[in-house]
Amino acid sequence: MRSMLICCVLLLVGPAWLAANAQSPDAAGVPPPLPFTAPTQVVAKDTPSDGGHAITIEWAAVPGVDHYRIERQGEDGDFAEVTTAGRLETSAEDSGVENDIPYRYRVVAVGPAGEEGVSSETAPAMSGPQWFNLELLGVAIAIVAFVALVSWYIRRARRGDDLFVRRIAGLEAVDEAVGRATEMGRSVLYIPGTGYISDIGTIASLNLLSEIAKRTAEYGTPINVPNRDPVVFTVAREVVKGAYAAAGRPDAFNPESVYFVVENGLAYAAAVSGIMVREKPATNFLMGPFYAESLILAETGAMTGAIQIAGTDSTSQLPFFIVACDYTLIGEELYAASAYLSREPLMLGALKGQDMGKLFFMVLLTVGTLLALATGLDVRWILSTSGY
Amino acid sequence: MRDKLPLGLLILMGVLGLTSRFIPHPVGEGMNAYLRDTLLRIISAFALILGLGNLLLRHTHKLEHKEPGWPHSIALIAGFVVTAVIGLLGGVSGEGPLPTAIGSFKFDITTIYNRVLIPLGATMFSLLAFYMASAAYRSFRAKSWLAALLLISAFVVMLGQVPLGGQISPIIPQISQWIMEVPNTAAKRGIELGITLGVLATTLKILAGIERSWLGSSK
Amino acid sequence: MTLGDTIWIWIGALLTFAMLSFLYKDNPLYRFGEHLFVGVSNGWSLAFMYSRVIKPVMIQPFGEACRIAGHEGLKPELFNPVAHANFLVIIPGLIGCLYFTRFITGMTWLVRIPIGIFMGYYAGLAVPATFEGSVFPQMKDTIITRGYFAGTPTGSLWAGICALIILVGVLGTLTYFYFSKEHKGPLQWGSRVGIVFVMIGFGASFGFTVMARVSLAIGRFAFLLHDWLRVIS
Amino acid sequence: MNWAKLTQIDRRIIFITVGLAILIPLIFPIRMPVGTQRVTKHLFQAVEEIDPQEQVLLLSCDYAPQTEAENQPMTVAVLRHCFARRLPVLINALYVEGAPLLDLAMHQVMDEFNAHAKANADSILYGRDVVYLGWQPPPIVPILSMGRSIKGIYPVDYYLTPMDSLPLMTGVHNYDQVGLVLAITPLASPLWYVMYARTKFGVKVGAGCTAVCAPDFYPYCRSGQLLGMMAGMKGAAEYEELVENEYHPGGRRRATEGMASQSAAHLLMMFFVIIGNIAYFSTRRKS
Repeated sequence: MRSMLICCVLLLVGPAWLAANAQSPDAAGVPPPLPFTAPTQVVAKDTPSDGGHAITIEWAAVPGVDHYRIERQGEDGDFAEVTTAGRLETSAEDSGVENDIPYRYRVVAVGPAGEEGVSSETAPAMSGPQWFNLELLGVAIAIVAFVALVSWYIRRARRGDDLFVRRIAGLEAVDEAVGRATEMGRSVLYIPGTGYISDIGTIASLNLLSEIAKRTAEYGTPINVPNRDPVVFTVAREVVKGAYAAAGRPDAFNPESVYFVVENGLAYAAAVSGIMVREKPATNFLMGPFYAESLILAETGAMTGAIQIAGTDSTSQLPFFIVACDYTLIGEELYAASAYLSREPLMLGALKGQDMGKLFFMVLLTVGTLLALATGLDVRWILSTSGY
Repeated sequence: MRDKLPLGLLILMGVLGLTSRFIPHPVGEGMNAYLRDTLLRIISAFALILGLGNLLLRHTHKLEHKEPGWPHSIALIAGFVVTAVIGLLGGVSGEGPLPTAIGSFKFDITTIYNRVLIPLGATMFSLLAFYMASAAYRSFRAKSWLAALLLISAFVVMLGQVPLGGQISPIIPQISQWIMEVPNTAAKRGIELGITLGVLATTLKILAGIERSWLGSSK
Repeated sequence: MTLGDTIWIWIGALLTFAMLSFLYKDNPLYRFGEHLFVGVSNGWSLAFMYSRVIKPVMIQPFGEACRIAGHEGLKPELFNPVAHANFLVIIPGLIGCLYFTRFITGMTWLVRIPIGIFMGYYAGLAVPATFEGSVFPQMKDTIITRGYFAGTPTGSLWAGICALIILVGVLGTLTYFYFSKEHKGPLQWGSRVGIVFVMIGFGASFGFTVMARVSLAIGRFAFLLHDWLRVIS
Repeated sequence: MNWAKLTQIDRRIIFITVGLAILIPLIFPIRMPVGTQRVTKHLFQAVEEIDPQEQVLLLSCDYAPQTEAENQPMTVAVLRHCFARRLPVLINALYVEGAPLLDLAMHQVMDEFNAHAKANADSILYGRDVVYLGWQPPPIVPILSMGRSIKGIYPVDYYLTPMDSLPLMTGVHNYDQVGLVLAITPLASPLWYVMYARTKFGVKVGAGCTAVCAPDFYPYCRSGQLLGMMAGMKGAAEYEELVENEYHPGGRRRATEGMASQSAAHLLMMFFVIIGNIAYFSTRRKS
């Protein structure tokens, strides 16, 4: 019995000893590979928030590792490499799996000299598709909150609550500008932007047009509305007609005063410049989205000595309006102005909702920074989404 | 009906588009891929017809009634017809049956594009450089301290943008770069956040069916 | 250079001058060039759209489906919307054709159907994308952490100060565009800071726009000198 | 001096001075060092970091002839950079009116490289080193759908060649094989890629844009959503110089050529603003 045991030990150890001795001359000077720590806490699970066909494998970092090899057990029971991960990574994804089939994994830590530490195999994991992307929960909450905010204020505005909007510099001048045109016996020129009906700037501009047309109707001052877009033109005509009716002067509305010019931007600018030079309107309103040709309009208007009140949400054109016009509504001020003058619940409510959004932004930025600087706590994870 | 059917479709498509990002499930992905790649692609291709039809109708109308400037409408219609015929029959890369060259003189659609469209389009926009100069001289005024600040910032950036600025002093391009990367970034970020909220509010109003100006009526 | 090339370069040069003549004054030559541009560009778009979209995406799959149906009868796969050859591609085509109703009196309202489908899907896509791709990351980047000042490869005192200036600028700009309160007291100061940033930012845009416009003129002059006169090489 | 009279000067005289300021430096060029902005350097670096064995660069353009002078030199410079590195390139057009410009740029740079190529391996071959995917509308469709399958949305290339017959396309399926999307634009297409493709598919995005939209992109460069940017003709000139200094591909550098004219024209603009304002303030004081 004992001799059998000795035989066994010799049989097992002998070749190993021989082998080790046989290797040693070749590996002279190089230490033999050390047994390498195997990765622990290896877990395989369905990749969350995806369309299926992927399993995520996670493990605890192994010190001194060169890279990791992730192996999946095949049908024959053997493990084969599916992917690798760098030394700083502690997770990997196998995106070549079938849904609803259990797979086992193991992670092999590979050292700088090729030494390996093999983890124990994981519990089986199955992949499957999900119906909701949890990584975007924050985005979903933000959308719902914003919708709630805007609809709440629209409801309040419709109920007739007094929603305060601060005064806007350029708007104070509207009455004065229309009055001046009346005194001088000249017309008012209103350019509703060079954009399309789907632009928010155009919608805001048409709201403003309605208010300004009411004033020209009251004062009996002629108004001139050249259009670049045929669809905007048809709506603008309705708007001015409606404004004259609302001011109690439907008879004073001249359908010829709202007209279509030409679609090409430069040609439009040339034609309207011609109108400015010939008719010398006392006041020019340039409201709405504008493109490159805005410069020509603003310059010609400035040369004719008209009071110019401009407003646009096209940020690249704003600098030229600011230096060439008397008053400029900057970006959002254009939206605010149309809500301010029209008191239209839809616009007012939306404006209020946006304001609350901005307030929230300001609070988040301030509090987030203070917290981060004071406590070292990084609060930016709240704003993390999948891509960033 | 005339408002409700399009509005209903808009809301349905809006909900599909809005939820598409949140649903990773292949069923949702597949449906959205179909909506995008087939439905939207074909519809958007036809959208060109709307603009084209408007344009051609107006210019044929102008021609018929000999409205002022009607000879130019001939140039427009002729340009359109010739290019479209060569493109449709000769093929965009010469694959069609119509021959597109006489000896060394090629008149395939790409040549027409390169030799006619590029000079016209590029020159049309280059005119703006000249108007910019005239506006700089005649109407860019520091009417307020804010406008003055704008012009000073503009001067620094303009000098920093051209090699001359670096020749005057190497610090000018650095200041200009700092203006772009710090104050400009702050201002643009603030404006963008505000405008984004405005756009989102309008988009949501459109999707909720309470903003209907897109239907093309004033109310 | 062949004779054909020479002819075309002369045409290009003449068209360039026709457009430049607008600087002297608005004239028939410019008007001609402008109309020609609109005509040719629409002709090009139509031809290209037909050969690269309508034909391969709609007509060919439909034709293929007809061919298969002719040979093998109506099979259910021919009604599978994602198959290459299928009859259902005709539906988006028909919806697209509704754009034509714009020109048919009494049926103009039908044009709203494709517009509604198109706008709805786009508007829907844009909402989460704007939050996820613009609002969230832009906000995230504005919040300052200690890492800005030191501790990271990009952190330094100067980087921290710049980040602080950006934060102040963003807060000020948002205050300026806050309409729900009269701008008095701290709000007034906030909005003043904001408008200073806004003006510096617009100054930057102004300077860049000058470069953009000049670039286009340089491009045209370089064409005349390089391709037409061959003065510069 | 009668300032009031000075402001009434015929604008055509101003036009002529601008014309001369641009023309003279073009005819008698003075080379001045362009300098490099950080954003341009970052973009160059981002292109350098793509491994040609693993990934390709997607050059996505949506400019038309109107801004050809600003955008086309960018496309050419980036193509030179990629070809010099043997980095495979996919090109697509997001706007129908600009599609042939990309064909033009691609053939120009291919010819430049093939003019001094000695063997097949040195040459730039269509289908192996570069593929022009073509144009499919509307822009959002290719931007989103390329994340699923590039061949799905571009079954044939610009020249109607089936994708399957192009060797480059055998290894390129979707954004996973795209190391960087470089969007060249007079509008906002880099932001579309940032909002729709980077979020969902994680693909990296860089920009080449006209100077008009560049100031609006700086916040996105800072947040790292755009890896880098060529801002206007100056940015294009910087990139041209970076590529030339690193790889010496030669060829005409249109943006660099224009920088002397830019200097003169900018100086003139500033001069005009100053004179105009002096006149404005002196006449205002009198009245």
